[in-house]
Amino acid sequence: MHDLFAITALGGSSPQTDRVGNVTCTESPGVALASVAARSGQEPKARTALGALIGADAPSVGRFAGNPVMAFWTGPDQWMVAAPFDTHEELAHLANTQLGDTASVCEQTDAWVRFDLDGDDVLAVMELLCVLDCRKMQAGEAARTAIHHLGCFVICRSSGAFSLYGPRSSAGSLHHAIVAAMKSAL
Amino acid sequence: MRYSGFKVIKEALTGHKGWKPVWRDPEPKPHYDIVIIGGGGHGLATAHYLAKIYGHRNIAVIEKGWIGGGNVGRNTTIVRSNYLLDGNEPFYEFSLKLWEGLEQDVNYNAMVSQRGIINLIHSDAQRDAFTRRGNAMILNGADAELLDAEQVRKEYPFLNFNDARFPIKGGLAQRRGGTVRHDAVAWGYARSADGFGADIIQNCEVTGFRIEDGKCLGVETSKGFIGAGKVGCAVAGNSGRLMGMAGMRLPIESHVLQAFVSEGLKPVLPGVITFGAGHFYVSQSDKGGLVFGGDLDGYNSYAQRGNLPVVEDVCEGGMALMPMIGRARLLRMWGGIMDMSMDGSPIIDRTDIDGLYFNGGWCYGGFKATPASGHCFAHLLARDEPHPTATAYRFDRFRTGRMIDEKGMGNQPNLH
Amino acid sequence: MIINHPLLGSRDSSEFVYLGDASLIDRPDWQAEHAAEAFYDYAYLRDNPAGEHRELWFHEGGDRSWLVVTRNTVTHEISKVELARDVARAQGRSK
Amino acid sequence: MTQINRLSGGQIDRATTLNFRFDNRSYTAHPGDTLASALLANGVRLMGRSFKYHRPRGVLTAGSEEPNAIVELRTGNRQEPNTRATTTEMFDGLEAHSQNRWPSLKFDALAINDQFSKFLSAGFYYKTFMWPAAFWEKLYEPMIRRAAGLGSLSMQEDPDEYDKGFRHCDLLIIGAGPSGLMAALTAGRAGADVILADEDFTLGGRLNSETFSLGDETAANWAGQMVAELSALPNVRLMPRTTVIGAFDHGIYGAVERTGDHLATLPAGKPRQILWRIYSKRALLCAGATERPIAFENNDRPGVMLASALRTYANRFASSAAQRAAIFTNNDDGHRTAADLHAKGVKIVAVVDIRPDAPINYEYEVLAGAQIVDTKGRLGLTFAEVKLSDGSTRTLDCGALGVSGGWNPNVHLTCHQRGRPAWNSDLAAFVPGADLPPGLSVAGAASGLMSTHAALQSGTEEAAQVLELKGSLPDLPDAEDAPVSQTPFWYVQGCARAWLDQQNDVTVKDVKLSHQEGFRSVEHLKRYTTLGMATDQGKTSNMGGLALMAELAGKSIPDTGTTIFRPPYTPVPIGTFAGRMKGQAFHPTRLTPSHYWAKERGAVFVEVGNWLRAQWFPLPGETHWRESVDREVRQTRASVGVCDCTTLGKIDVQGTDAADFLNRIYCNGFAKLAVGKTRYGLMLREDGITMDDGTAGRLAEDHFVVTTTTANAVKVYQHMEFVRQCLFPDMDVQLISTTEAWAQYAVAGPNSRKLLRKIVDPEFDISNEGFPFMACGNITVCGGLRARLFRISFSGELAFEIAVPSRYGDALMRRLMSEGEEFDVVPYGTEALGVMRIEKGHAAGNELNGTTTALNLGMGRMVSKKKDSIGSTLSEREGLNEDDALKMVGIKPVNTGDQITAGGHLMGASGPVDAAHDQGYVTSAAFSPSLDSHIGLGFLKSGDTRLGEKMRLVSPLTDLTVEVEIVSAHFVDPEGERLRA
Repeated sequence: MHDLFAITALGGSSPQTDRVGNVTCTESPGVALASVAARSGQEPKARTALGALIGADAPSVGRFAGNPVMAFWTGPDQWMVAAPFDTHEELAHLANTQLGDTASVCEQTDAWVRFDLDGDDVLAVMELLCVLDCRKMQAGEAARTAIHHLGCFVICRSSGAFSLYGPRSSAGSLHHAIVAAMKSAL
Repeated sequence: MRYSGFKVIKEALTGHKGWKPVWRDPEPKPHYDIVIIGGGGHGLATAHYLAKIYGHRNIAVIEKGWIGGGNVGRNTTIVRSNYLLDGNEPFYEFSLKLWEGLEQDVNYNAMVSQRGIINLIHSDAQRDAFTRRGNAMILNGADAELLDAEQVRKEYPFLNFNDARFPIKGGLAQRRGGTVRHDAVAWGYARSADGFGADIIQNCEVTGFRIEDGKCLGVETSKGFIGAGKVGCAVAGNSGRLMGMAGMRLPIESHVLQAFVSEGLKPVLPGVITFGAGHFYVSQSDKGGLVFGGDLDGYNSYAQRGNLPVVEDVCEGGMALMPMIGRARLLRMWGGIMDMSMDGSPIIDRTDIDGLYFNGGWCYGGFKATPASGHCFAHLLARDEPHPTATAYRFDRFRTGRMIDEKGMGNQPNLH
Repeated sequence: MIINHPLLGSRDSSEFVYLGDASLIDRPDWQAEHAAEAFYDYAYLRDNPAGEHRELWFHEGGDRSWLVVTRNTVTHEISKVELARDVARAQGRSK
Repeated sequence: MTQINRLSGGQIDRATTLNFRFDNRSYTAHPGDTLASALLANGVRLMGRSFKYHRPRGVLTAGSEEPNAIVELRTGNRQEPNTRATTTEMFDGLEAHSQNRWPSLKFDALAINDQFSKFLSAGFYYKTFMWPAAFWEKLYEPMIRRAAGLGSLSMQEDPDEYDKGFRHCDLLIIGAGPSGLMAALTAGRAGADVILADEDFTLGGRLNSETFSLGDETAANWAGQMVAELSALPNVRLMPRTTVIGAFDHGIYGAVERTGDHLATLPAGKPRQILWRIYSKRALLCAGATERPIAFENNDRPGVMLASALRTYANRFASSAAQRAAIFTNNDDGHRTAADLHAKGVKIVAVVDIRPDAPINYEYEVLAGAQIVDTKGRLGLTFAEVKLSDGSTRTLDCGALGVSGGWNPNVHLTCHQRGRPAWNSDLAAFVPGADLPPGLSVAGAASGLMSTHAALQSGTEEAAQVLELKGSLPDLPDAEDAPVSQTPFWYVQGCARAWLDQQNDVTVKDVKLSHQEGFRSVEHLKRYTTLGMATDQGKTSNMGGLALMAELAGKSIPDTGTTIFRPPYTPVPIGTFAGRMKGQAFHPTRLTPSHYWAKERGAVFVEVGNWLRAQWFPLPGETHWRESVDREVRQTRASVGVCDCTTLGKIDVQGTDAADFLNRIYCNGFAKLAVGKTRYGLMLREDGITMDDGTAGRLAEDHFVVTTTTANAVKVYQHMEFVRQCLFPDMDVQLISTTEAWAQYAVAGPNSRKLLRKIVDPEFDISNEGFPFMACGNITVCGGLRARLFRISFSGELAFEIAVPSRYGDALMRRLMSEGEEFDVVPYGTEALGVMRIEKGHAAGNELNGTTTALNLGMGRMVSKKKDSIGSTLSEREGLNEDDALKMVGIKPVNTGDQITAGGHLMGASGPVDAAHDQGYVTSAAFSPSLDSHIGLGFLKSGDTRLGEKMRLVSPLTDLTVEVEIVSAHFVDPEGERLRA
């Protein structure tokens, strides 16, 4: 086991939590990520193999599925696979093994920072952050959009619960935008 | 009629009865030596110089709407000659010199105001690039001055020196740059050309060219056929549309550029300021409005209007640069059609069709070029050879690989 | 503007990056007889129509698809949106 | 001061008294007041000065169309110029000042302009100030600039926050008057997702200003009940204080919500305003109509107002401009004002109606067939002179004069996409034309339906139609349904100084002069006279000017046309459009994985695009950045240095066609690159100019990692996706950016291998034989952490780049530092990085400036002619391959100690110094500690054949001329022995 200590995207040794009104924003470093892109001509096989990996049908456009290993759709025949970091730090390796030559797999764990937004009034915060019609988003939907000039994935876990994946190097800027929106809206 | 302070006083005392129309409103003649399509700044300037410098009298400017209704009437009024490349700098410096004598040349006060322009520097690489440019300007006989951050702060203390995301590290100033009252440029040239006998024909739309055996004989218009020894096209954003009638495809795309003006304010900005780390430039008009703009919307458009993302982008730049304008109100936004060329530089050239000449591809730099563009186009039309300051503005430069690409963006017009 | 993405539905144009005329798909054959002239035409000359225009947009802030959008340059009305990859294949482009 | 002109009733809360100040005098008001209504109630009619003649100005309207009553609101860094008193909601402690006057509002020195008005005719400045030429800029223009402008900015940073947001709806209803409320009710009850926005702080529109009934309720009460019902519907969102400012493409509307302007102070974290982008499937414009004035001699005095505004002030705000009022009208609506004022106890001196058949009234005098021909009163109206139907004149003693010239539908938003309004001759007004923005419909007075009943009905019907509702619609209350027909009457004959545009001082005679001089197109009229260019954009003035021009030109009004309606509907603070993107939040900040560590080390940071990178790491005692940088370079070249190079773009390229793909992307060959090897690649644009450079490492047969320069990472990725999807759609290749996933550090210097040996797990051979120059591979470090190792060198030294998952980057950097102590390891920043790459002659951003070719860079032979790659064909054009083409060279001063300036130009050793003799330029320069000399890189015509030549480096901009020698660009270790060691 290696002996290098990890820091969170916000630079702390433990994740940061902010609360305004009834909405909480939690930095969530405990997720491993890997991208999966089907090889040309292998798309059906890749979908099947991905389904096996996440224990559900490979998600269609704009959806996510699976637990504890889940995947969300990111593009035509492309997905992001996510799983708990503690148990799946080598997720890319696992995915690569399972998908074989049906897909190209690339580790993405530390390309992203994840913030979980929870609370009754979360929609009031989301409408200050992104152009998606979050009021209409249902549990199981995933979309990519821009938040304060940053390309982000927005995952709707349930009607009052969203996860935002943003570029890790800009975690501080994204966090600042989220908290400012919380203070403004709540 | 000569304009002067004396004349204004005399007219005031006699009830302003003596003022005549600034230009006549003639019907087209059947034939002219030279017909210029486009009653904008460039077309009207071409007529003025054709008459005044090259002695042509039997000429006409035809305009589909009202003169000065295109980009000369909707730009941000900045004049400067701070260019880098050999193909450009002598031309724009020639233009700036013509601006300096414009009022006396046309006897019309277009309010040429050499209040100075500064391009701000935010990184070492930018300073290197501006140094090269400033040197090129001086080597071409223009003026340039490199300022450090402290000098910029002294002149523009209200810029963001506190918590700027991209701190100001200096600036390249051109003191002779400035602004000109844009509408008055069109009117002044129109009045002068008209005075020499040129016909300015408004509400006359070109519907086609009459081309026989590879020679252009004149133009079909909404007021009938008008014959011409030579036809010069100076229609900016409509270049593609017009030259398409002659069967030509151009190295040009038409894009929308938005511009903005605030409510009138007491003077706050001494000169023209260009942000180097965002899409924003600004000056203050003599009436007090902050006149500002930024980047193209980015998509091909003939709509003369844009959309919110760019409005926001420009205002973000403004607030990042000078957060004191936060409470000034944006009064009006509008758009113009920019004839964006493939290397960001213009074309003043003959076409493959005998007797048909082209002036366009000005991108969003057409206003400052107005006098030199008119002068050089007049030269080309009169002498059939390019003016010495405009020899590089040829169609064939793209075929031969001699692009004049100030920004180094290549063949993608919306990046220039 | 709103671009009706063939997979994702209505998306704000600010998520996209614009390139230009969709004729940029028609890259000439480098070994053709007049390749130099063909590339000059391809890279530099444009129809630049006032009206319907087929053009390339990249969904940078979305699924990273290149799209061919048919849009009127006078009214900005969008009449058709296709995946550029499908268009390219339909035009015979392959490897 | 007491509220001497406060009337009874109204929608103000008398239980609460608010204090406010205007021009340093204290007054009182009540919640529900605007600044204008409160000033009127306090007997203040004079509120401003006009733009050109500095004429006294009072309030003209009761809404956002106000041209006259504009003030500087608030103080200090919140001072807000040109604020309409008519829409400024009263709060306790409000402070406002009049503007454009000196020394005071009552005694304004520049009012002298009014005496010289005949010399200051429209456009006079175009005809004079030309002699002597130098005087324009020295004397005339500064004078004009000082006099121009209205309010002033504080010159201080705006302290308030602004937000932006996004809302979606099925139906956006713009305006909450009778038609908007009914539309919202209809759509809301049907379950549609509705947004109802109105610029006012009280919804209801004109209903709040009227005394008539809707059903059994007063108009205002009915509106209140509707608002209550709508508030209870979960699918209806009410947005008061929200102006829809523009109709943009595809159903997107801009709207500005004033969330904080009615508060004395903003709560922490709350925005002053929010810019909403509203994405509507359909929209319904219910913006009502604006009353228009009639022009007559001296019609601009404080106290002369629109009749409907007088009525609004009386009914809604319980205030009046004076106790004695007259009305001047050409229509029945003016009489309604008279009746309402009369009922409130205001003395109606007379109703002057131009129509011979004006309705008769027994409570006050109606002068039928009469016209107002002049007014008196220096700072406010005292008398109005009437010309009676028999030709005699009479003087009316009044402090208020309500003027009604009919109503103009508020068509603005219908024209925001270049549509033109249509002329309706019954109304003598423009109504929405046929070419509306797609998805927009119009109801109520905005569509030309002027009666209350018609407004209610059209609101319901339009909502039902756009939503395709079937079944029963809400019942309409009984409401007035008076037929409206307007006989146009624009100005009183024989007047000269009759104001059309009251703010910009454009009078009837100015329009006549404009016509006389040939400025007859409406656009010329506007630009020549400035008609309609003031802060109100001519909402009350354009129509009059246009009608006059039509008459002068002998054309109809519709043939004369209108100027173009442009967003925003009312002016919007620039700060609102910027939102949070200012200061440090202007752009996102990207931090490198070693950022926190570098900060602890006291690094100086520099912005590189959105990245913050360590520029150098000063040590105690170092007083100049050069000391730090020189040390970092020396120590790296002597032993080992570490630099965070995470910012370089990294693109993961996989697929069975990955190698072929790279062969197309790069001008040099990649097909034969062995697994476990890295190669330098040069990427061209299709036009043959260099786009970017970097390396590609082959991790497996079907797997590469491509690096790009920091600046071009995004552009290169887009380009690669374009090539993949649009040009070669059947290639089996997949791309994804991994820039952020890996913390990547350059470890450079003769001891770099020794240092890495302590980090890299022992099973991996990193010896020169086991891991030679340009090798790459997956490894593990520190006991099993997955990592990547590349043996590449930017510095010219023996060097590696090592990458670990970003979260471990901080720890890896600390480990490298601690393990490197024995080698005297040094962290180095971007400056030292730059110095070393210049010493080595590597091109970077300054050389890859978008105009340079492979040939210019000395890499012309890399462009393979044996394969198709992007840019290869056009790179062969003659102009890019001339005999004397620029070539990259090194530049050294002849006299040691002389400085090389980047941006300097290269001239021959003798001869003239000018553009004609320019032979090249310096792109990059640095002090080289290795050579103990300044050095530079640059481009020189035929440079490769001129090594050893002496030239002059000139930089007139920085007043510098240096004798230089042209040398090879590879200053350090030209043979490349070190990096292969």
